[in-house]
Amino acid sequence: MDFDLTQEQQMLKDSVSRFTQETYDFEIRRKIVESDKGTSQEIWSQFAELGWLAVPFPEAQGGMGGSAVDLMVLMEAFGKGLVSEPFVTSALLFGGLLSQSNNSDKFLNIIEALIAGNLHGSFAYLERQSRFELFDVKTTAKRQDNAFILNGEKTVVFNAQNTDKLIVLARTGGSQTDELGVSLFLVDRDAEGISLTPYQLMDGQKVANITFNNVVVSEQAVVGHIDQAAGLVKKVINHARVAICAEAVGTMEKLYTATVEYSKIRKQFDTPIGSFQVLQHRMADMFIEYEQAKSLLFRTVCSMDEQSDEIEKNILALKTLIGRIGKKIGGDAIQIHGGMGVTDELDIGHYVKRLMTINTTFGDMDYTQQRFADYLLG
Amino acid sequence: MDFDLTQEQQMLKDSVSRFTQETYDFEIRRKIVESDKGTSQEIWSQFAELGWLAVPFPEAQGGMGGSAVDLMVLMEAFGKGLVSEPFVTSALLFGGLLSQSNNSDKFLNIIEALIAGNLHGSFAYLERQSRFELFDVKTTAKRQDNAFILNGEKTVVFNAQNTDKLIVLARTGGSQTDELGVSLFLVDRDAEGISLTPYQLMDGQKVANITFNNVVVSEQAVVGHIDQAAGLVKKVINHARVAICAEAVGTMEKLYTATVEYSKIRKQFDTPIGSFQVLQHRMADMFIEYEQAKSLLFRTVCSMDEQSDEIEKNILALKTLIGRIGKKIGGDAIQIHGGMGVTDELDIGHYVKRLMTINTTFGDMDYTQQRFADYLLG
Amino acid sequence: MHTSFSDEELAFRDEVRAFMRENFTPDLARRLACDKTFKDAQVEWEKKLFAKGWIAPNWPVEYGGTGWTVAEKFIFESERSAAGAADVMPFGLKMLSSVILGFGSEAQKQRFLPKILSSDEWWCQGYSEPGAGSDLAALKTSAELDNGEYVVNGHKIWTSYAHYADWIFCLVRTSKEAKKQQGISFLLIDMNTPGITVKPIVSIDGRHTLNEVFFDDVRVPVENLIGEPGKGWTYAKALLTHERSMAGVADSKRDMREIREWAKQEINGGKPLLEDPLFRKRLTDVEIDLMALEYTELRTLAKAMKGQGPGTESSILKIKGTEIQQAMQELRMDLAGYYAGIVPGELSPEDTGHEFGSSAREKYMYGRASTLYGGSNEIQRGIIAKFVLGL
Amino acid sequence: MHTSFSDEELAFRDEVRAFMRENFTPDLARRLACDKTFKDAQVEWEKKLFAKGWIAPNWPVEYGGTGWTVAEKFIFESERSAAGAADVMPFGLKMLSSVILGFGSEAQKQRFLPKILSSDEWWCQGYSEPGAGSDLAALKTSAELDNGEYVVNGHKIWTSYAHYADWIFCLVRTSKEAKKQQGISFLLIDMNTPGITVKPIVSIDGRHTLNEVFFDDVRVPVENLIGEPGKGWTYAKALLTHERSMAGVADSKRDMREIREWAKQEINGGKPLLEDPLFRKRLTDVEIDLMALEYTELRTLAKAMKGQGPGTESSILKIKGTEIQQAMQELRMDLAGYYAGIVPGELSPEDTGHEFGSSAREKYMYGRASTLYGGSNEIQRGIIAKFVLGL
Repeated sequence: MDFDLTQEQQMLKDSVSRFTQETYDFEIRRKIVESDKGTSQEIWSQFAELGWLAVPFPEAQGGMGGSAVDLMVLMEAFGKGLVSEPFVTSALLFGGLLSQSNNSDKFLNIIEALIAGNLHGSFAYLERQSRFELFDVKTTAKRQDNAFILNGEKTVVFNAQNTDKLIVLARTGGSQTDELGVSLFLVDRDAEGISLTPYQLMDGQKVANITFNNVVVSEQAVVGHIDQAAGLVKKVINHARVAICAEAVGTMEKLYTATVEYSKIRKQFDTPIGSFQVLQHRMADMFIEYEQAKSLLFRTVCSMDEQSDEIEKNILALKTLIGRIGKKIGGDAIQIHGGMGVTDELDIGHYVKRLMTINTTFGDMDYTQQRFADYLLG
Repeated sequence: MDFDLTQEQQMLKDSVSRFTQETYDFEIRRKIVESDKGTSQEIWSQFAELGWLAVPFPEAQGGMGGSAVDLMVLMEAFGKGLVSEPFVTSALLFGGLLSQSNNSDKFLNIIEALIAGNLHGSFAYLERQSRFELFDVKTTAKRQDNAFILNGEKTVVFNAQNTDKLIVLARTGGSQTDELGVSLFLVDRDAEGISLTPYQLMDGQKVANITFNNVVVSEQAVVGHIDQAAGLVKKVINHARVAICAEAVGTMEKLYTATVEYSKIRKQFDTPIGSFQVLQHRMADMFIEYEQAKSLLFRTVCSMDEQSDEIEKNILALKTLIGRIGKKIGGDAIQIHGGMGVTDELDIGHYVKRLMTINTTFGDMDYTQQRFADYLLG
Repeated sequence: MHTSFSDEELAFRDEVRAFMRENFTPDLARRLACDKTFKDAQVEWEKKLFAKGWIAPNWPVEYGGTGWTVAEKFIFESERSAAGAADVMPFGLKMLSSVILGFGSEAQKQRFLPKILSSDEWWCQGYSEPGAGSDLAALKTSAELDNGEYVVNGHKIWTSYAHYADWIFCLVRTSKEAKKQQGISFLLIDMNTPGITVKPIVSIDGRHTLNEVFFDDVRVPVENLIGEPGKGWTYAKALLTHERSMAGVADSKRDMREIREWAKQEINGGKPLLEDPLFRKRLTDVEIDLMALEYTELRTLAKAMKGQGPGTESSILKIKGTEIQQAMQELRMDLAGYYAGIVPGELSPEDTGHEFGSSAREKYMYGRASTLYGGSNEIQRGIIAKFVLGL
Repeated sequence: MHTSFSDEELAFRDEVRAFMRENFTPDLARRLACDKTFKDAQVEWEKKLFAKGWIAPNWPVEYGGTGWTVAEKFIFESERSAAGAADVMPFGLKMLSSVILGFGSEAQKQRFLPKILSSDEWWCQGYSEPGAGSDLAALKTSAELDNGEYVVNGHKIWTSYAHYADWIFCLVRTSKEAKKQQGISFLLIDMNTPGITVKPIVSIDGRHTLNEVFFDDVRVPVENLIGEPGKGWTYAKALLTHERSMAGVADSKRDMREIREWAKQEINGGKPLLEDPLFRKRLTDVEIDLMALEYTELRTLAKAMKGQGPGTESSILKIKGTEIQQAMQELRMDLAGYYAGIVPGELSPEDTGHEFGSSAREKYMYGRASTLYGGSNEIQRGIIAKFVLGL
């Protein structure tokens, strides 16, 4: 038993941390987030050069074959630095679907471009009515000769403004909420029949609702098995859940330490507010909860790397706990920062908004807790 | 709008308060509770003399025709004084069923004896499997000529050791959990075929499981309508819920004030523990929650006296809130009392045990909250 | 003990209800919700109330008040809120006016009250400073006498709607020698005076209501001082108590109705969220707290009808009121799911796919501050511990 | 980063598991649960562990310790707990022994350790006094030198199992001049010495484990003093830290399994409580916290395997460990419903109708104290604020 990082992992951590301090500070991030595309090709190229984009891909596909722990180290450091580049979307969702599909061989050139930082991809899976049910899918893909015709609407597609390609989750059979009968299609973002309604999320992400109007995709564009994409989607979403939980742990570390520091400086009634017992205990609780979140994260990534039979259980528990603790730490950070916590100028509020977005993404705490209960208690 | 007590109500309150201070202090209560019967005929006779037993009965039946507010005043003072005499059982449950049944005329002599303090009665409604579902009833009453034959078991019958008569909830039709098909039977506690397994509850109440083995009751002993007792039972239980909630509010008042006083005296690190900010805020919360409980109690009794259409909703909300706040105030009282809170010697623990019993009685907070949700949200 | 209203009160309730229905139109509501049209719409609404004579329930009749009983004031407030109608801007009509009425000169009353009443002059409140939040006694903005005028220098922060205001009422330090709280005075300043700069603070919800206000040798006539120099703290305290006499129960009840409605429409896995057991639990937790708080508020009101209080009840109302509001904001956020994150820009709800997501987030974000203003909940608990529990 | 055990460790785990299964019999468990037979059964169990050589994992091998690695100790503890087997009485084997081993003389080691190891002498702990709870420095029990003996006078309270103990280890004040904590010494006293009176304290759960111990001119040989006079506080502190190095996760996991089992059997309205949405929510809240705490404990253990800590982690383990225990006790109580109230007397579960009601209440009641002993959770939070956060 050992919870230390390897030397390589420590180097990875240090390199992200150096990057977010020296190259990607809060003001630079703000400019990128406020730009039209919401991302920076320059920064993304650096990600590629530093090898970060290769981490999640197997060596056979030109990646680094990183472990769950490696990915955790990377994401935690991203969280601490409030990195908003679409790593999860391009590398983990889009890249993950291609890389882990049974027909990944077909997509090696795309994976190569992803790793090189030359391409962005998004996963279009949500719909207006779907909320947190991944397979509540109305978008249809109808076979026509050697092609499929896509029709329908996908919502809140991450990084849609800046992406080159989409993987679309569509129904090829079954009824609206069936797991059986969903398939994945790779399509150019600019293909004919696609139109975007772009907007922004509170954490700065550029997203869009996308409508598909008789969009023709060839049989070659099918990712994974026809009708049977559910397993692949669940696996990839589960890994992405862990990744954003690791990011959240980094975010929480920043929030609790910044709050403690602020409380030492900020005075009220002539004494630092950090000297009030009630606030001391609240910050002690922030620390304890942060440590608990970190422990469950360790548990989860270890179970993934060790192929234990608790992976599914751990991931559902982790996502739930991160949601709960995120609300607590985020709320306390704002409260203790007083007026400063609710300004757009200070970074605190932006970290909190990212935590809130993470809670919702891939199912919020109430949703995952009920799935956890189903898993554990039947 | 007015939340003051009338002069009569104030007198009632003062008289109970004088009684619990002068006649029924903690040591006397302890002796009574530890006695075989767990109640005192002497004390009970004083209840009668002071007119308290008459409060819940209508004037036409020889009672005082007290309002919901009157009953609240009485119960709140009982709670503050930790009165363990079986007022709820004899006067509100047993007496309430007789008094509010359509055939109450038949039972006037029993009601008279109740008011005079000459008789105790209990309501046997729970069964091993019933938990909080009032009409999960397996005990059967089979008609045989002009009589009924009772068979089955009732559990946790309050005051069973000391009672003279029982009203038994038994099934005369329908299946195990049907509301339709339950009936009420008045029977002597010592009737042939009845046997008791007596024990005690943590709040000092003497209770028993009672088995009925071919107990013969005459048709005259039916309380209310055959097969259709559910409405009467629900009404009486609902009123008893409000009564024990009022008792709980009195109990909470005692607990929060005693805790505040203790914190002023008890020293740690050379200062009274009540000077620590964290404990101050916890006690402020105890006070706030107590006031909230009181407000919802006022809301409920006013709605009863004013026959508003919110009575059912208010009662379910009240029972839920009392459970939640009771746990909080009870837990904090023990915690702040430190070691003293967990001794049998000090009254604090006994108040807490009564609060805990109240939470469970007639459905605990989780149960009533779900019924509240059903009522409010469908 | 009873909770009924008299026939006259019930008739009054119907009158208010009818007025709200007729005058607070959906169009007005829409314009109030939009930053660009907010001020004009607010003035329009206040002028309707002014025309009806209902703009200032707490003022004495001779200055334009309504002469209502405590019960009538409560009924008005409940009905306004239940109808979803906007409240008046509080700075002039509720806050400053109570100070002027209590401590101002006759000349000040004549000069300022009529234009507050008619909403022709808008006010903002200059209390907080970067180094003085809940602890107002630490404030540094100075006003020094020079040639019959005060010369004001300093920096106020968190000033709501300063960018719309014609005037600001300020706490300023007029003496450095006196003990901290005794050197503070209450000064009225025309926002058009040279030397005043207003700088927007963009809130976490992306909107602009807060500001910083800088004073650089701003000259203010001495007749704009309220009462005596050095007593500003006393005047301000009277006002702070006033600020906390209601818990916003009527607003919260309306919000809960909306949340229930939305939870009926929001579907997950084919079932409305209103049928989701966890959501039901969370929703009823709040509902039950609110049912209790409504009566805590009524108990306070009943005391007020007898001319008592509000004393420490106001701390309970503040703490529980804001906790309930935050719980509702969280429910709303969680209900909206992904759509709570939407920054809508120029898009309509039809485009983004959700009717209440964005407003849910704005309320949530802005609401994080509600346990901070007017004395934080920590300070309120301290007040209860000291003055109620004697600790 | 990995969580796997070596093959040797896995083999050891199997050995422990087998030992527990064979030796901790249902009959032993039954006798331990009954007050009348408790002490004999506990001694019987400890003698089995003694015979196996597993009674004192933390002692040096030369005094009878096991020589286990940190991982082996952890495995032993987890398996013992998972099997539901009783722990040893901590007073001699865990607490006093660490003080004697660290600070006692060779003569004291020879005299006391063997009988602790064989469970032939039972100890109790005399720290708390009526005026000194978490704040031990305030204690007043005095020991004055007279003719080569200490004469002890005073009053200890909350002394667990004093009525079973042969000896008591006490903190006593040997100097009144020295600064508060420096006048305290660590003294071993034979419970059979004249002048000692033990008075039971009946707990809120109706049982008797706690006592008051009165000392009235009790004469104690000077050779029963540990280390130097005036250093008792230092020795006691070393021991307090030791007390908090585990969070009881293994016990809590076993309890959760039981709770799930009972929730399957408890029916309401025809459905098991395990299907009740609110119960599922509460149960999984605890389950998830516990899953995290298990790894917080393992992280502490991994540090210990490297010879570091436990430092402030022990405060996290204490706070979260007791909070989880209390949440479980509450679940258990609520699960039992009416039957949680039963004081069973001589009745069997078949008579009263419920298997776990009474024990649920006892655990709950006794558990209310778990956030008090060993330094209250408030004090633990203060430690984190000071030593971790630097506040």
